[in-house]
Amino acid sequence: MKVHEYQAKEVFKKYGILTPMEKMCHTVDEVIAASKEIGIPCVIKAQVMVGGRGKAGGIKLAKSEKEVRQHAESILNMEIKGIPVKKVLVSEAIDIGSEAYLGIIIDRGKKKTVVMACKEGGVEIEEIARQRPEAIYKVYADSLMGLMPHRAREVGLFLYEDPKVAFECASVASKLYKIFVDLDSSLVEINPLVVDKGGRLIALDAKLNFDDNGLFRHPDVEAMRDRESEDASELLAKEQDLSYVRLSGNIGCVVNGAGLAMATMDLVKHFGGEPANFLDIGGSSSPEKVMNALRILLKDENVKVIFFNIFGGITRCDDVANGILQAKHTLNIKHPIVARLTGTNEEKAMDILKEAGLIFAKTMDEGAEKAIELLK
Amino acid sequence: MKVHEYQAKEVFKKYGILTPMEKMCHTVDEVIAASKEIGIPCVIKAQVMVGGRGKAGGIKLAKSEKEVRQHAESILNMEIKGIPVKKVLVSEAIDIGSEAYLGIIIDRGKKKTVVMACKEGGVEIEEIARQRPEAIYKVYADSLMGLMPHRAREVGLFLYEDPKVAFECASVASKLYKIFVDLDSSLVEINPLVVDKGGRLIALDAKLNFDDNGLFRHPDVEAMRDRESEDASELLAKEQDLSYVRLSGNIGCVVNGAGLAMATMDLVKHFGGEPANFLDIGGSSSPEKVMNALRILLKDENVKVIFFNIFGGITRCDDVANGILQAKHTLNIKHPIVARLTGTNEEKAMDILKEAGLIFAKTMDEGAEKAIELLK
Amino acid sequence: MSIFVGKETKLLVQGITGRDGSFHTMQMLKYGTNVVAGVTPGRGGQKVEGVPVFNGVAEAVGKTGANTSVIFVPAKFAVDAVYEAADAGIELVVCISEGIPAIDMVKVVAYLRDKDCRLIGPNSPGVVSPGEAKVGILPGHIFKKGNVGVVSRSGTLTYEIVDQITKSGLGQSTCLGIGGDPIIGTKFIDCLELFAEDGATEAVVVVGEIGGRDEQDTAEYVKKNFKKPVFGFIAGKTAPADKRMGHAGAIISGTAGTAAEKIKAFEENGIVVGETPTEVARLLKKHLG
Amino acid sequence: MSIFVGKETKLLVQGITGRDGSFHTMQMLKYGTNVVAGVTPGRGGQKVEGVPVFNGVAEAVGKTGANTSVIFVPAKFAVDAVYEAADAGIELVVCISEGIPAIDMVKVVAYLRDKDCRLIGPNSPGVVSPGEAKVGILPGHIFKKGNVGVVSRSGTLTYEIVDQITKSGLGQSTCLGIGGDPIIGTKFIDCLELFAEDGATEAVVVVGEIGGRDEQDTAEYVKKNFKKPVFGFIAGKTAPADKRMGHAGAIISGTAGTAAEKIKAFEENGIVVGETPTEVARLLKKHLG
Repeated sequence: MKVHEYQAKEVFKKYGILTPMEKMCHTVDEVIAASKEIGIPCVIKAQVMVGGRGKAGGIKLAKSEKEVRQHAESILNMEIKGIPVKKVLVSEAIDIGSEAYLGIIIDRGKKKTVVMACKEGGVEIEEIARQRPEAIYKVYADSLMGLMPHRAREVGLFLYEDPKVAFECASVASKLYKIFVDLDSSLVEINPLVVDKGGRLIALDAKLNFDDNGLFRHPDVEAMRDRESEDASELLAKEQDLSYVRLSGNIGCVVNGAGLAMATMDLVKHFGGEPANFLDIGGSSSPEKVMNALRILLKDENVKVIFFNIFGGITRCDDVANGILQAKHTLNIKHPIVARLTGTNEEKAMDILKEAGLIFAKTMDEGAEKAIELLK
Repeated sequence: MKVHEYQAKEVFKKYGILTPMEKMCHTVDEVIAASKEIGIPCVIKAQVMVGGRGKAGGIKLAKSEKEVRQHAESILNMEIKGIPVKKVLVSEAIDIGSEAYLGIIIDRGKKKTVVMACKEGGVEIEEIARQRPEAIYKVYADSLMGLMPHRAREVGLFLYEDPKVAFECASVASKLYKIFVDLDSSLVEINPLVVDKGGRLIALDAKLNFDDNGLFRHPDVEAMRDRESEDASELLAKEQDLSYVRLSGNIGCVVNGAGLAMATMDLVKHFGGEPANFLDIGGSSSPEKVMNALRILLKDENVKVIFFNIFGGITRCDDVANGILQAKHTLNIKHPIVARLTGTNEEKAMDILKEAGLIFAKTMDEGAEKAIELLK
Repeated sequence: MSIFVGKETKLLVQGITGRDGSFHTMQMLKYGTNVVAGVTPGRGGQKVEGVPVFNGVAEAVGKTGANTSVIFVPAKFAVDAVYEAADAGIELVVCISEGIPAIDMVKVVAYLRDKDCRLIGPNSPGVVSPGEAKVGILPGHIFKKGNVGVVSRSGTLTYEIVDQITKSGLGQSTCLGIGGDPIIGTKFIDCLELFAEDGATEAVVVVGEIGGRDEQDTAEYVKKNFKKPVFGFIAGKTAPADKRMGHAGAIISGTAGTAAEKIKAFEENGIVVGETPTEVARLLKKHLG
Repeated sequence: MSIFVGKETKLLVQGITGRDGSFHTMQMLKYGTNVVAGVTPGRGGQKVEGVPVFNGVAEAVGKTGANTSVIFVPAKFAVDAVYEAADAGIELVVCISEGIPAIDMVKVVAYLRDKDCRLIGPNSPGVVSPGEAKVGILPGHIFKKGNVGVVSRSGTLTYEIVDQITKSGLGQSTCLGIGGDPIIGTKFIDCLELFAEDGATEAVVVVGEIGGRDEQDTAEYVKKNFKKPVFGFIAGKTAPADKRMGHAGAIISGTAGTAAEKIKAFEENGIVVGETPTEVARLLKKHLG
């Protein structure tokens, strides 16, 4: 789960990391009021959870009240990568001395939490990682002890020569690490971390992503979710313990297991079709879950055919069959359904579905091909 | 540092451990009022920080208002092991089903924190430890991970057969462990831990000692200190970074280092004298520290001779000499002083003290013998 | 012969009294697995499918000699279950539970480093050595004793591929799912090291997916160290960039971790990649006859 | 010959710019100790008594090859200093700092278990191998090269006894204070194991005090395993029960840990106990000539 810059900064502030004076606004009038409070010049920043806001014109410096209004109007009417801007952050204009990058993620390979620091801030860190990986300094936290003070100092001393700033930076790194661990974060990032002309260390931007598996223990994090910015169907799916991602094709896929779901999409494509979605109904299923899955799938009007690919292990094919049957009646589904159900209780499933007017397939190849065939 | 039962229970409550309904009182009237609130029968418990309160008559069950008054009067006028009772705890009378012992300390040998459980509660655990060590079940916490849930369950399942009570006990053990670590405790103990007739697990008594080295990070713990219950001189010494324990003899000893201070007392005794105190002026000393030490020492009117035994390492003998000189003038000390100063800057010290009318000794044997001699 | 589990496996089921735990205990017993004990704190003394239940792993190990455990407890308690198993001297822990926070796994992995305990998973479907033992939730009927080792980051996709292999007439030495989470106890390379030593394994199938760079590392390892033929499959060719596909293992960060990259790494290092699960089986069959 | 420190010691002083750190750096240099580096974060680039100061231990080790460190930083930061030294590959850490909370030491000891790093202290006065190296705050002038090993829980009491030994005409191989805190890195037995192997050591003096049961354990160890003569002294015969005597090592819990018990344990296991420091030296002299 992701949150907006302004939300990430609220968390940062709570942990004692310095951020610019700021106010989140929804309307042009609010922006003007905020600019008076914060002072002009100020920066107006679109709050959307996609990269490249700056390039898209979503971040503007306003040097006069007139410019405040102009920028507020333009940004609040903007779409960035297809996402309409509904909130902006009015931010104190900081007199920047230097910019750096500071972030924390889990390194899958080393199986440890890693603090990444780079003397170049405000640029895309992924680009640097690809082109000049040596420019990124990595410090690993001890998995049981945390980010030890000497490790945090190492980060600070890498970024800054002035010991005072270096130790302030060490303290910021320790606070970031605490946020990371306390909140089950999957990414926490300050880019750029700036030293202003007065020598203060300020988080000019903030990024905070969360590990979905950790959300159950953080209702306060869950409460930050911006439901407007997420796809309604994907969100609904998540709430029903399903995993759904909408794509642009016309063959709706219902599969158990993420790997098999991806392989199913790949197979549809392989045989010349276009998958309409990724939909994983998960491990242990019930007829209700199948019903819910179909409800979500059918919101997509592009879907012309439904392809069930179920390999029963912990999932029982009869549960899925009962779900299909119920859904077909309750939701009055007219779409042709190709069903490939194999594994646990597959015979029972066949018995249940015998009279339902489905197209059966013995293998996933056959299922994909039949689904594509039906579109012709 | 130790705190009273009622203070320990306040901490327990904060951590979610069930304690009886209780009220701390200073006067008989307060006790009577409290007994009405809590209900009669109730238990009146002397709040003194020494063992054996029960045997000394400091814990009484009151079955009527008359008895409440009687017991309150008697306990509030009582001395236990020489300590006057100034506070009593009025406690709900619990209908006891079973009694057990639960405590946490650091095991020096294993260098780990250990949870100790015993099915016999309300008795002296030290006695059991000596006589039937096998009756005490020990579970070690992982030093980096803490008291893991399965270890806490082990404690619960040892004490109780009923899984519900056992898991409740596991939860109590985990909370105790959290108290121990959070507050830099040196001992946390529930004795007895009782199951009442309703199956609830209640801490009937509570003991909580703290590691003095950890107090600097726990102002809230320091605030619990009952200054009245501690020896004024010992407390004053502590505040001045000295370590003082009053004994019953007449030779006042001023020494640097705890081991040498004990060895000095032992030596005085060995040669037939009686040490008046243990007094360690610590590692790095200053003339002020020596002044302070003498001020404390001289509050003891039994002191007839003062014996300085200083082995200078980090302590500089000239600092000590200057302190002696200043004190002799400022405090107008008439007591004979035997000075044995050796080590760092010992010549300077001799120069300083040449005219001061002290008795010098080259070795601690000689010093002790001279001090004893002076009493004759 | 086999790796991880076999005739010598004495299995303990953690969370045996739960819905999944009891169901799969029955399934594993049916398969012939030597299930010696179960653990559910507070249920000590009961039996599930004839298997004695204990309050703690240490007690269960002491009384039954269990050497392997499989974990069916909810994510919230699964990490503690791993610690308990490791502390009790269990040599192999297969964690089926899914949804464990990554930061918890970081600690688990660090804690296990000092213990003589291997973890498979979490979010693993389990391990099967056909004809010897089945530990986990993989459907037993799709397996056949044979000489192909299968290791996968997925669950059901593994079944699919195993099923195809079996239908092609071949069989498996050992098959396991290592779990698709970011932090897992056992990786592809760990498995390949064991398959290399396993006399019964003549070829290995590696089933990867988008996200991370485990497949790339594995490819390099295979080229340098692995003498037996390796076949590969990568799921997620049609997954859009920067979209989460069901579990944490399936995130694409920038271009790193795409299916195309992984397939390229496989092919450049001598791993034969099948376009579809069916093709994987066909290529294998062609090679092993 | 010696144990712990000697001619091969390349010493790093943590907290070198502090009052105690700089004073004792001078003292150690005077004694002839090979002090190669100091560390005070933020003071990198400075010099103290000619010794280069670095911002971190890893950097200092990299540039100077330091293998031993002595810690003079305040209690609040001392534990972090130990971790930093251990992480940087320092083999021996002598922690002079006193006042470290016991629960912190429990963690330190656990953390060091996996590292190739021995800790002496905290609250140790240091280690001296006369004529070779002095690490810590012990006053150098009282020592003389010789064949007596001295290990003690105290600071100044150690000086007293060493002084007596030297004045009796004998000398020391290595002398150290292990610290009087409840949790310490190196115990009596650890030292005896090394003294046993040290060719230069012909007898050992163990200076104990009330509290704990380390002396009792040591006595049993000596009887079973230690071939060289051992002399002992116990401080605290006049300490009242249940009273704290200056530091945490000196608490009597019930009767366990009294001086009487410890003396009895020593005597029953063949350790010759001196009544006073002077007597210890006299007994030693009599034995070694």
